[in-house]
Amino acid sequence: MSDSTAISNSAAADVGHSHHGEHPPYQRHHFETVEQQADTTNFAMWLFLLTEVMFFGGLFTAYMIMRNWYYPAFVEASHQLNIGWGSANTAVLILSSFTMAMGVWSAEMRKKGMLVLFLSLTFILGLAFLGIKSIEYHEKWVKHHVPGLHWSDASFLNPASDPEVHKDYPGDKPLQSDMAEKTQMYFFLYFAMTGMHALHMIIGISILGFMIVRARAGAYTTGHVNYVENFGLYWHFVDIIWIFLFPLLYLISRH
Amino acid sequence: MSAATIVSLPDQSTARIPKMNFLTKENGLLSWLLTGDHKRIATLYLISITFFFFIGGALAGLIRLELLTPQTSLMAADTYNKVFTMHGVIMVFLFLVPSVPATIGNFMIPMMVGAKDLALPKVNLLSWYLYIIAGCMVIYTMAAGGVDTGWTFTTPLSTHYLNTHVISTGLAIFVAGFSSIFTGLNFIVTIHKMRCPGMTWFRLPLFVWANYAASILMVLGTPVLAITLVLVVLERTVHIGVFDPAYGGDPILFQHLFWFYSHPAVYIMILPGMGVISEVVSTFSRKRVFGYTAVAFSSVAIAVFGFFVWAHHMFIMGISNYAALVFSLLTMLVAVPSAIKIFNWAFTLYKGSITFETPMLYAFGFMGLFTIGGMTGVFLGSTGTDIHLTETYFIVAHFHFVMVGGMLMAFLSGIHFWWPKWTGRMYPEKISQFAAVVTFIGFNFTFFPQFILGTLGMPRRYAAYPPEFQALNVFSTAGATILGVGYLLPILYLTWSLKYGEVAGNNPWQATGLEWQTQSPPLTENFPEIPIMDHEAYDYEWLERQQEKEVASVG
Amino acid sequence: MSELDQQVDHNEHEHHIVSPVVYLTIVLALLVGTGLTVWASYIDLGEWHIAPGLTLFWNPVVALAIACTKMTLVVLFFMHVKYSTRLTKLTVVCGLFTFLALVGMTMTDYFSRAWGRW
Amino acid sequence: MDHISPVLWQFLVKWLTHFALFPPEASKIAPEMDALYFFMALVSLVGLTLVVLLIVSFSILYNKTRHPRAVQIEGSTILEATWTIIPLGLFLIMFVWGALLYFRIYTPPANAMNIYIVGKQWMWKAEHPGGQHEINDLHVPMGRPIQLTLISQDVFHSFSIPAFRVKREAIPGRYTTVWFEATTPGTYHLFCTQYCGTNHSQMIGEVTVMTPDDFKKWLEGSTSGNSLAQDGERLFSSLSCSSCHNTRPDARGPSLANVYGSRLTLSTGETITVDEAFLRQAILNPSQHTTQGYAPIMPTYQGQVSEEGVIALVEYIKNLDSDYRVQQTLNTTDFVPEGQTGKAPTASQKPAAQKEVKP
Repeated sequence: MSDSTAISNSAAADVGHSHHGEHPPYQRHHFETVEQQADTTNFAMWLFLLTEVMFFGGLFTAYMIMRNWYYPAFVEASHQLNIGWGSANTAVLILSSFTMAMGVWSAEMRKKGMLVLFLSLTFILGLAFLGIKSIEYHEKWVKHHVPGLHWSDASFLNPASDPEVHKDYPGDKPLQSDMAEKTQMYFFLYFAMTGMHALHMIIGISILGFMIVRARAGAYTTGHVNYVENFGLYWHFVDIIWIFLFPLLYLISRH
Repeated sequence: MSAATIVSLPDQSTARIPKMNFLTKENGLLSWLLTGDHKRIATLYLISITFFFFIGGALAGLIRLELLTPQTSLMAADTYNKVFTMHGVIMVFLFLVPSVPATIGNFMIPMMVGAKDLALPKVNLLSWYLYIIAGCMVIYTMAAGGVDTGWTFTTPLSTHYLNTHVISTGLAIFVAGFSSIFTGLNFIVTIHKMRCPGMTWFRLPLFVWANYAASILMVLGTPVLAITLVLVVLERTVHIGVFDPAYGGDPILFQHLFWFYSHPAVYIMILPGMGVISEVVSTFSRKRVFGYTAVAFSSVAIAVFGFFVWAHHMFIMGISNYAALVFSLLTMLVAVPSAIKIFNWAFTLYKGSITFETPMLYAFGFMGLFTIGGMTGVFLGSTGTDIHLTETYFIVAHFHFVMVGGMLMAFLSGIHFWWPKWTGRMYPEKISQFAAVVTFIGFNFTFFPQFILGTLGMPRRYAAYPPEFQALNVFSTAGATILGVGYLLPILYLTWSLKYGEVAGNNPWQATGLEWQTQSPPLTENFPEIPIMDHEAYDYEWLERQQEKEVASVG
Repeated sequence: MSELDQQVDHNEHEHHIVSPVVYLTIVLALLVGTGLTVWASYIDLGEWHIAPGLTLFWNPVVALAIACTKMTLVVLFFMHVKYSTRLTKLTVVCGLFTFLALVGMTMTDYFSRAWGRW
Repeated sequence: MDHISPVLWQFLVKWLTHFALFPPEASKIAPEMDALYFFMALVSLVGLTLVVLLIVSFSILYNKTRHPRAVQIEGSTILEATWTIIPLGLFLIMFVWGALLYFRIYTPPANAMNIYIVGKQWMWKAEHPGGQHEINDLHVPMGRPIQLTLISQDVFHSFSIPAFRVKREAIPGRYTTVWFEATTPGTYHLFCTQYCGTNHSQMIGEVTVMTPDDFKKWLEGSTSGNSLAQDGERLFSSLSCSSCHNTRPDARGPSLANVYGSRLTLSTGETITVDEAFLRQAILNPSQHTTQGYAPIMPTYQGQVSEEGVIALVEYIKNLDSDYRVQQTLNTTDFVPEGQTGKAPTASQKPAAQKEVKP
C-alpha cells in the first residue's frame, strides 16, 4: 500500500504532520489529511440536508393536517393538476439525478470531458424541470388558481364550467361554497411546497453553472471529487423531496 | 498568592503577552472581516452580542420603569408592547441563542478537541455575517417603528391584526436562525471529525458535550421555525395561509410548529451554559467532575427528550387533553437530567479543594438560581398547576430564572473563566467578585417578587395592572437597577483589563483543558503542534506531573 | 505516490466508486417506480374501514410506499449511503426520526381531539 | 424616620398590611390547586435547601485552606441512581396529581349552568342563557357549577380568574370550555392573559359571585327582554333556516328537535355527539358536518352571522325539544321585512354572487 493509506488509516497516530510539502492545493490548512477534509465536508453536507428535511417537514405537517380537515376540497383541487406534466417532471428529475450521479462517477474516474458533459446534462434537465413547472404555474394563473393573488373558486363550485378537467373527472360534484373556499388552502400549500422546491432547484442550478465552468478548467478531476460529490448529495435530496411531492400533490387524491 | 486561591500568574515584572498570537497575527479591519480564524470570529461575536445585550437590557429597563406605576404613565400601551416584543426578540434570538456557543464555544471547542480551527471556517464567518444581517434588520425594525406581536408571533394576531413591522422581524429571525444552524452544524462536524489523536469521546470536556447536544437541537429544530416564519410572512403578504382561522387555517398548528423549535431553543440556550458550569466547578474545586458520564449523557438526554415536550406551552390553548397528558409526562422526564446535573456539580465539590474566584461565584449563583428556575418549570409542566400559573408573571419569573439566572450567570462565569485565555490578561479579582455578588442580589430582587405576582394572578405583557400589584413591581424594578449595575461593572473592568490587567500566562487557574496548555492569547492555529491527548478529562494529577516535569526541565 | 495507487486506495478504504451499471439499474428502477405509482393512481384500490369514521384508503398508502422505496434507492445508491460510514447512516436515520417526531407528535394532538368533548 | 420619604413609607405600610402570597380561594377547585402548589413549593424548597446546604457545607469543609489537596473521585452509581429515581418519582407524582386536576377543570359536569363568553379586541362579552349581556363583567351564583363556553371573534384571548384558579384560552373559530363552582361571594379579578394586541392590559374585568337569591334578583334586573334562545329563534326565522329544517316529509334538512346531545351519523360515516361545538361548525362549515341521508346543500353562514348570533342559534337549537317552535318560525317569516327574507340560497347561486372574481 502507498503511504496515503497509511495516512488515512493512522491519521490518529500521525501527529508530526511532516508532509507539509505534499499537500494538494485544495487541502485547507486546518485539516491534517485530504481524507479528513473529504470526510468532514461530506458529513457537514449531510447535516445540512438534515436541516433541509426539517425545513420541508413543517410544510409536510401542514399539508397532512389540512388535507385531513378539508379532504373534499383537496381532492377536487388536486384534480386541477396535470398528471402528465407531473410525471414528465418526475422523470426529468430522476434522470437529472442519474446524470448527477454519473457526474460524480466521472469526477472519481478523472474523466474531465464526461464530467462536463454530465454536469451540463444535469443543468439542462434542471432547467427543463423548471420550464415544465413554469408551464404548470402559468396554467394555474390563467385559470385563476393562485390563492391570494389571482383567485376564483368557480371550477369547484361548478366543475362543469371547467370542461377540460371535468372530462377526466366526471365524478367531481360541485363543492359547497364553504368547502370550495378551502381549495385555496390546497393551492396555497401547492405553491408553498413546489415553490420552495423550485427555489432549491434554482439555487442548485446556479451552483451547477458555476461548477461547469470550474470543471472545464479541470478543477474536479485531479482527485478532488469532494465538491462535486457534496453537490450531488444536495441535488439528490432535492430529487427526493419531489419524489414525495409528486404523489402527495398529484396522485393520492385521484380516488 | 494566598492559600485561598489557585491563581498562579507569571512574574509580572518579566511576563509579556506573547508577541505572536491570533490578535496580532494580522492587522487592519479587513483582516478581521475576512478572517477564518474561529477565535477572531468568536471575538466579533462577543462584541456584537454584547452590543445587542445592552440594547435588550435597556429595553428591559424601560419595561421595569413602566411597571413602576399601575397606570401607563411612562409610555402608551402600544409602545410598551413594542418594547417588550423587541426585548424578547433581541434577547432570545440575538443574545441567548448565540451567547455561549457562538462566543465561548466558537473560541474554545476547537482548542478543547485539539484542532486548528472549526471544520468549516468560511461557514463560521458566514454565520457571523448572517447574525449581523439579522441584527441590522432588527435595528431597522426598531427604527422604522417596531413590532408588537410579542416574540412568539401568535397567529392570527401577527398575520392579520397588526400593522407593525412583522415581516422584517420575521425575516430577521429567519436569517438569525440560519446563523445558528451553521454554528451548530460546524460544531457537530468539528466534534466528530477534528478531534486530536487520543481525544476519545469520553475524554472530551463536558463543555464540548453540552455544546454538541445544543448543536443537535440547533440543526434539527431551527429549520422548522424558519419555515413557520416563512408561512407567517406569506400569510401576511398574500392573505391566505394555514394559520388564520378566517381562511380555514388552524392557529394551533402555528403553535405546534413554533414551539417545536422554540421549546428546544430553551435547551439550546441553557445547555452550553451547563457546559460552562461543569468546567468551572471542576477547575475551582481541583477535582474531576463527579459522574462524568452521567453529566455527559444527561446533556444528550436533554437534547433528545427536548424534542418531545413542546406542547407543554399549549396546555390551555385547546390541544387535546390526551396530548396534553403525553406532553406533560415527557416534560417530567426531561426535568430529571437537569436534576442529575445539579447534584453532580454539588458533589464535585465533595472532598475537593475549593477556591472562590469570580467564575466560581457565578457558577454557585447559577446552581442556586437554576435549581429554582428548573423546579418552577415543573410547576408549569404539571398540567393542573399550569392552568393557574401560565401566562402570568410566574412564567416570566420562571424563564428569567433559567435564562438570566441560569444562562447569563453561566455566560458571565465563562467569560471571566476564559478571559485570561482570550486576552492574555487578568481582570481585577476583587471588583469582579463584587460584581458577581451584586448581580446575584439584584437578580433575586428583580425576579423573585415576580413569582408571587404570578401566583397572585398578574398577567404578563400588561402595560397597566391593578394597583394591589404595585408593591411587588416596585421591588422588582428596584432590583432591576441593582442588576443593571451588576451587568455594567464587568463591561468596565473587562475593558480596563485589556490594557492594564496583569499578564495571565498560559494557565492562571491551573485548569486541565487542552486550551490551557498553550499560550494566551493562543496562536492562530491554536497549538504549535497538534497535541496528543494521553489522559482523561479533568485529570489534575496529570497536570501536576506535567508541571513538575516543567520545573524539572527548567531547573 | 502514483495516481494509480491513490485510486486503489480510494476504492478500498475511503471511497467506494459505484459503477455506472448500478446507477443505470437504479435509475431504471426509479422510472419504473414512477410509472407504477402513476398507474396505481388510476386504479381504485379501495379502502379499509378500521372503525366508523376512521377509514384507510389504499391509494395514498401505495403511493407513499412507492415514494419511500424510491427515496430509499436514491439515498442508498445515488447518495452512496450503502457504502458510507455508520455515522452517515446514523445521520440519515436521525433526520427521518426527527421528521417523524414532528409529524407524528403533532398528529397525536389532532387525532385525539376528536376523542372527547375538547 | 425622617430620612425615608413619607410616600415610600406609606407605601410600604400599605403593602405590608395587604401582603398576600395567594389570591383568595373562591372556588371549589382552588384549595385543591393550592394543595398541589404547596406540595410542589415544598419539594422545591427541600430541593433548593439540599442543594444550597451541599454547596455551603462542602465549601466550608473543603475550601482550599482547610483541605489543600483534592481527593479525586470518579463518581458513584448508587448516588446517580438516587438522584435520578427520587426526582423522577416526585415529578411523576406531580404529573399524576396535576393531570387529575387538569381533567377536572376541563371536564364540565353535566348539570353545569352554561354561560357563553365571547372575547374580542379588547373586551369580554358574557351572554347568559336568559339573555343578560355583560361586558367585562361576569355575575355568577355561588354553589353551582358554571360552565363557560368560550370563543374569540378575532385573536387568541385567555379568560383567567385567578381567584378560581381557572383559565382557558378563547380561540378564534372553535369553542373551548372550562368550569368552576364559586364558593365565596365577592368581587374578583378577571384578566385576559394571552397577549392580544394594543389594549391587552385593558381587557380586564370583574367577576361577581353572588348568593343564589341575589343572583336571581340580578338576573331579573338585567334582562334584556329576550332570552338567548328567543334571539336565536328570531335569527332562525330571519335566516330562513326553517325552510329546510322543518318537519315536513319533504324537508331538505334534518329536524333539529332534540338533536342536542344525541348521537348523529354524518355523511362521512363518522358518529359524533351533538354538542355546542358541533352545532357551531354545522352552521359555519356545513359541508363537513352533513347528517347522513341528507344532500350537502346547506350554504355556509360564515360572515353572515356574528359569533353572538351563532351562540343564540346554538342556544335555540339546544332548547328545541319539539318541532312546534320550528313550525312557529315558519309562520313568523312573513313578518320579517322584505330583503331579509328569501329562501335560503342554494349552494350554486348564492356563493357565486358572493365571491367576486378578481380581474
